[in-house]
Amino acid sequence: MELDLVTYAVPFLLVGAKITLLISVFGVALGLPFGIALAVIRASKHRMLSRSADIYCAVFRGTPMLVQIFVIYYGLGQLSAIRSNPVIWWIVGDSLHAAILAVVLNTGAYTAEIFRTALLSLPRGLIEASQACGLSVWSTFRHVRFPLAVRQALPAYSSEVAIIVKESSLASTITVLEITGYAKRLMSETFAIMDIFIITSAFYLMMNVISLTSLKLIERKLSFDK
Amino acid sequence: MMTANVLKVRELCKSFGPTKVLNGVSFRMTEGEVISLVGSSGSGKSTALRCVNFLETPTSGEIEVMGDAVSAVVNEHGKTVVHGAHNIHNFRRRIGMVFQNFNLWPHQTVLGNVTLALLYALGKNKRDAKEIALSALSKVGMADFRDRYPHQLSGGQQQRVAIARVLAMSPKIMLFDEPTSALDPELVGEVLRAIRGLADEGATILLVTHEMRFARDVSNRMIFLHKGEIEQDGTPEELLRNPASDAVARFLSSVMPLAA
Amino acid sequence: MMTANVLKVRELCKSFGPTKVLNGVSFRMTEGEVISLVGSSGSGKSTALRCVNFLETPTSGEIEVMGDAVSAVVNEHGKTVVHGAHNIHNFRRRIGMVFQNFNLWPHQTVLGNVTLALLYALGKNKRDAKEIALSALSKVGMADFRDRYPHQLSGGQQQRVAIARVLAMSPKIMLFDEPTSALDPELVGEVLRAIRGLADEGATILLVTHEMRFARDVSNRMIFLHKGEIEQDGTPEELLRNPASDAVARFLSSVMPLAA
Amino acid sequence: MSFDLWVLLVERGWGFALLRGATVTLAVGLLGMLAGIIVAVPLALLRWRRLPIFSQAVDGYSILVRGVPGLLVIYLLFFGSIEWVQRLATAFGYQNSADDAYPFVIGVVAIAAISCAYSIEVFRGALEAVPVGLLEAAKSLALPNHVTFFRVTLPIALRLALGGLNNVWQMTIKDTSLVSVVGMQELMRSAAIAAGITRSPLLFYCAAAGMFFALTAISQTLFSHTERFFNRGFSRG
Amino acid sequence: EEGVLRIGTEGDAPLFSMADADGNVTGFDADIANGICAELKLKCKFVVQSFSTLVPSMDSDRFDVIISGLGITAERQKKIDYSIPYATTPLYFVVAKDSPLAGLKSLDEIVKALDGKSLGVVTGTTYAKFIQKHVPGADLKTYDATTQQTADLAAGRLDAAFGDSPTWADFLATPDGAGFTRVDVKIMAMDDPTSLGHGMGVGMRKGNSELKAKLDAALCKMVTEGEVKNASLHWFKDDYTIPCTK
Ligand SMILES: Nc1ncnc2c1ncn2[C@@H]1O[C@H](COP(=O)(O)OP(=O)(O)OP(=O)(O)O)[C@@H](O)[C@H]1O
Ligand SMILES: Nc1ncnc2c1ncn2[C@@H]1O[C@H](COP(=O)(O)OP(=O)(O)OP(=O)(O)O)[C@@H](O)[C@H]1O
Ligand SMILES: [Mg+2]
Ligand SMILES: [Mg+2]
Repeated sequence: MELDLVTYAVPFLLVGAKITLLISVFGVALGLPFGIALAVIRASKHRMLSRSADIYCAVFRGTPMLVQIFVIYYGLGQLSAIRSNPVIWWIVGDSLHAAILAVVLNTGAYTAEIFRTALLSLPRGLIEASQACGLSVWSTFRHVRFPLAVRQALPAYSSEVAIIVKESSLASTITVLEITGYAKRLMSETFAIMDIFIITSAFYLMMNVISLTSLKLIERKLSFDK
Repeated sequence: MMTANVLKVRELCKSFGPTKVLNGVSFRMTEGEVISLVGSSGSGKSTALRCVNFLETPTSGEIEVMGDAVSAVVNEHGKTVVHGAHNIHNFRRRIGMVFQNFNLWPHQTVLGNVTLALLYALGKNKRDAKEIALSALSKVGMADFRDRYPHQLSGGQQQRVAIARVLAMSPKIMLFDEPTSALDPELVGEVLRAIRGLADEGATILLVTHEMRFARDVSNRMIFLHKGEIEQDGTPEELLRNPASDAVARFLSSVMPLAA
Repeated sequence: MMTANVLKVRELCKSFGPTKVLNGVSFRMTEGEVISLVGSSGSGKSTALRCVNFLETPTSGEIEVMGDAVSAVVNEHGKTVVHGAHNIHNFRRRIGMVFQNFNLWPHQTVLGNVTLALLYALGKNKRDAKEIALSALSKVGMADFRDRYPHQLSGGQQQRVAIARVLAMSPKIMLFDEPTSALDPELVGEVLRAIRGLADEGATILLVTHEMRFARDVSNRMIFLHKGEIEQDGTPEELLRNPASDAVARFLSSVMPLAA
Repeated sequence: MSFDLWVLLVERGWGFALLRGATVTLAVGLLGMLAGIIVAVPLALLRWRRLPIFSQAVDGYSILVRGVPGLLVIYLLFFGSIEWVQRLATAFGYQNSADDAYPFVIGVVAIAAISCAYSIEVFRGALEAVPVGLLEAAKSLALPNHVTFFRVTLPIALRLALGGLNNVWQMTIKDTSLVSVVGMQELMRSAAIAAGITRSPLLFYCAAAGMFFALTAISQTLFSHTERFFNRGFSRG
Repeated sequence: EEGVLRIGTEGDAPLFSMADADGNVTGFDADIANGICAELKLKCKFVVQSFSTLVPSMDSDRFDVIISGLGITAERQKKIDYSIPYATTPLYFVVAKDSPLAGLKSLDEIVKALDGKSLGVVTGTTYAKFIQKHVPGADLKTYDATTQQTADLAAGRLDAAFGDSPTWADFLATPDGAGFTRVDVKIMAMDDPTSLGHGMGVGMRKGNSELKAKLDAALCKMVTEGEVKNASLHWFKDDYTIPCTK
């Protein structure tokens, strides 16, 4: 790999990294609460609600994110009703906003599955104990179910964070210039496909190593035994 | 009648699938009363306790706590319908429960286990909650362990924390499911004193125990449960003197040959 | 000496971080002997039991089971090194244990819980394993529940299955951690008979219990543990007549005012 | 419109092209997932047992593969090995089969490598959540290690792992689109070609999404059944 | 394999390289390829792959040449060798009919008018480089495929789009394209060869001078004998041939 290629590519990719980071941060900051909310709805006894949340998750987990991002950006963009609604158009019309929306909707579905199983695997007695103490449904969730479920879910969720970081690259298909967006330009310019690709991957790897290790630290911090 | 009925249990029935566990259990408790629920293993004691605060939904029957009632009725399709479900949360705020297997929250320290409900069910502020919690922990000799996690405690220590968790809430009604099973005799004596003290302060206590001596010492009344039905209900002396059936007699004889 | 020492425990020490839990515990057991380990909550009884079959690695000390020894030694860096670790598996084949909190496998039925070790640790065939399991379950009155899952059982029923799981293995040495804590008096009597029967057949039994009456009736010797040290070791009569210390006296007085 | 659809999907054969793509997707996905799980279980065990060097190696592998884009994994595996393999195959006189079968093999290997890394984390988390007491009970009964593992640890851990594995599978089946880089026309690539040529991107991408959804819907019901099976003996919390 | 020329191509570029449902390739690129094969007396075997994998695949001998409308640039020549250029398509800006840009007459005017406006190009081409150099003030958006670029144009997210004339001929004929028009400023590769290159060439692995010589000869013959012109006229309704200078 020639050094001048690296010095040429890195400044562009650094600019892209900011956008990748932005999308990922929103993906986690909005996707996590959204996913948890979905998980709670899915585990709730309200048939209608839990059914619709089930379907939502099935659809968003069952179809490729590339298609989701296309439908949101190109598909909805074709409808004049959406183009004329300023609020919706603010979200869908702008490629970065649309990309964030797609990432949040998608990760929400996966996160919901992770938390649903975590919530279901909690020992029943611990929840009964908090009910018996007169804690409200919300307090039970906030102080017993959620903290226990988080510990259970964290290993799987850390994978999901890595996925968010990588899937954010699909934003490049709707013109967002994040890392992959720049990488594509650089590739077609230089044809140094492999080299650019390896440099790009190093960027993703770095971001993910940071996020995975910090999540592992949180995991260790939260564990109450050992 | 001078004292009002604090807890009324009417015709409580509970089945798990085909297994009938409770079969028309009814009793009443007045303020400050201590009832021991005794009976052989599997007779339905824990289930009865769990039905009282609706951790287990009864198949049918009514529970009335200080005037609020929740009832379960079997409808024409054979399904159980609950009336007055909005009272369940009220029930639980007035009823405290110590579980047979403790159910301490593993992610909270001893102190956290005791303060949690004080903070979020009773809305105490942090300082008060801590103070109340520590005094409850002291009562069971666990104040020194406040920063341990449950898995770092011995069986008896866990049980004492579970008791302190309920003591701290000072609920009107308390349900204890074998609160002394993991305790040594000395501690049993202390728990006995603590429970008596609560009753004297007006709390109403329903407890399941296998220790007849303890049951006799602590309670005003004893209810003997057999195969999901009340076989006898009376003062400890009555039960010991005039057992209503062979089952009661056999059960008691094995423990209290001469005590009474 | 006529009967050999089946179990020797020498200078057993165990700390959890800074907390010293066992502090030089030594005793020996001969074949057919039943020892009750008594002491107040948190005195280290469960820990001692768990160290005997190396579920907990002692900080230092030696355990010898029928001639095979495993020892833990603190090396110059302050770390514990285990010698003879290959014997641990042998130990466990000869030692059965009933846990304070049962530890039944939730995904196995009652029968599955009892047969699993018969099939795969003892290599019995299915038919024999089932037969042995059912006879062990009958001994504790649980044969009718063979197809239930643990969470469908009452506390006492779970405890009885845990006991049956060990009985079925008929190990040479048995460790019981409060085997009657969830049992009613009638069942306590039955477990007592079962344990005596095992001892008569030559099994060596070490049990932790809080029920002094039970301890007195079942055991040849009693060991009183206090803050991780043996305070007294002798026949039940000795302990009751001549308590070695205030702690022992206070502990025993609360239960057996006149029994002995 | 419906006429257009008929022409596009049937007369011009794009529908069948998509179906052909779907079979490639399914084959690569299933084999990749299966191989991934088979490798992941022992690796997760090494990690769980905290075996000194091994568990660091497993951690490194898992972080590396989860950390880089899947595309790089397959690029490196394929373009890094193809020359070498081709030389080997030609030496043995299998020029053609190397050409035709190799991309498929590498595709499966790449998908397996990726799904394996994710499965390791799922299994590790599940293993760590198995209550220690249950394992102690097995130890105290002198169950041999493999019996403890297969009869106690695994059934309990699998129940906890199921949701995570489901997620990994859903991800894996869609990751198969990566194999298009080694020249295999799986579902997404078929859709992309159809979209480009017919200038109906939305139609074909949605059709592909529909097929993916059908595949996952089938697997979803299987998972639900398995979940129910593993939940026997547990009261729901 | 003896007697076979393996050709890597995109397969999803309308008019240039179009794979049908059965994997047969047609289009301008395919005609060029078939012409070369005929000249060299070889059998053509097409390998359809996405653009970004073409170069590494050729490097690892998945095929011998790339014929996929590749623009020849100095930058790219560091990685692969090219044949002589055989064709080049003129490039145009496309804007909405009612846009103020519609009537502009020179590149300078366009550059000024596009300042701060959004402008779409397709990646895998040399166009992005050109725009970055000449219209640095524009908000450049890059697309993976023409269909996406035109979709965004139709959705009103783009003020202008830049691309080759066949693409626009194709798009302006569709219903979506009805509201748009070409800006009448024709840009040729020769206007800025450092960014736009020297026209389309056949790509091959570096250092194979024997193959290059054969290809160059074949292409030169096809150009001079009008075969390329015919293909161009057939697909693009226009002649984009670059004369063979050798
Ligand atoms: N993992 C641990 N970390 C720290 N301390 C521990 C841990 N496990 C046990 N202990 C402490 O060790 C002491 C002895 O515990 P052990 O379980 O042996 O008591 P015990 O005699 O069985 O009591 P009980 O009768 O209440 O079951 C207790 O004070 C307990 O708090
Ligand atoms: N989920 C369940 N499914 C089926 N049967 C159950 C279930 N829970 C409890 N039972 C049965 O109900 C009966 C009563 O159980 P319960 O726990 O109330 O007994 P208990 O009187 O508390 O006994 P113990 O003194 O042993 O704790 C038992 O025979 C038990 O097997
Ligand atoms: Mg009970
Ligand atoms: Mg203990």
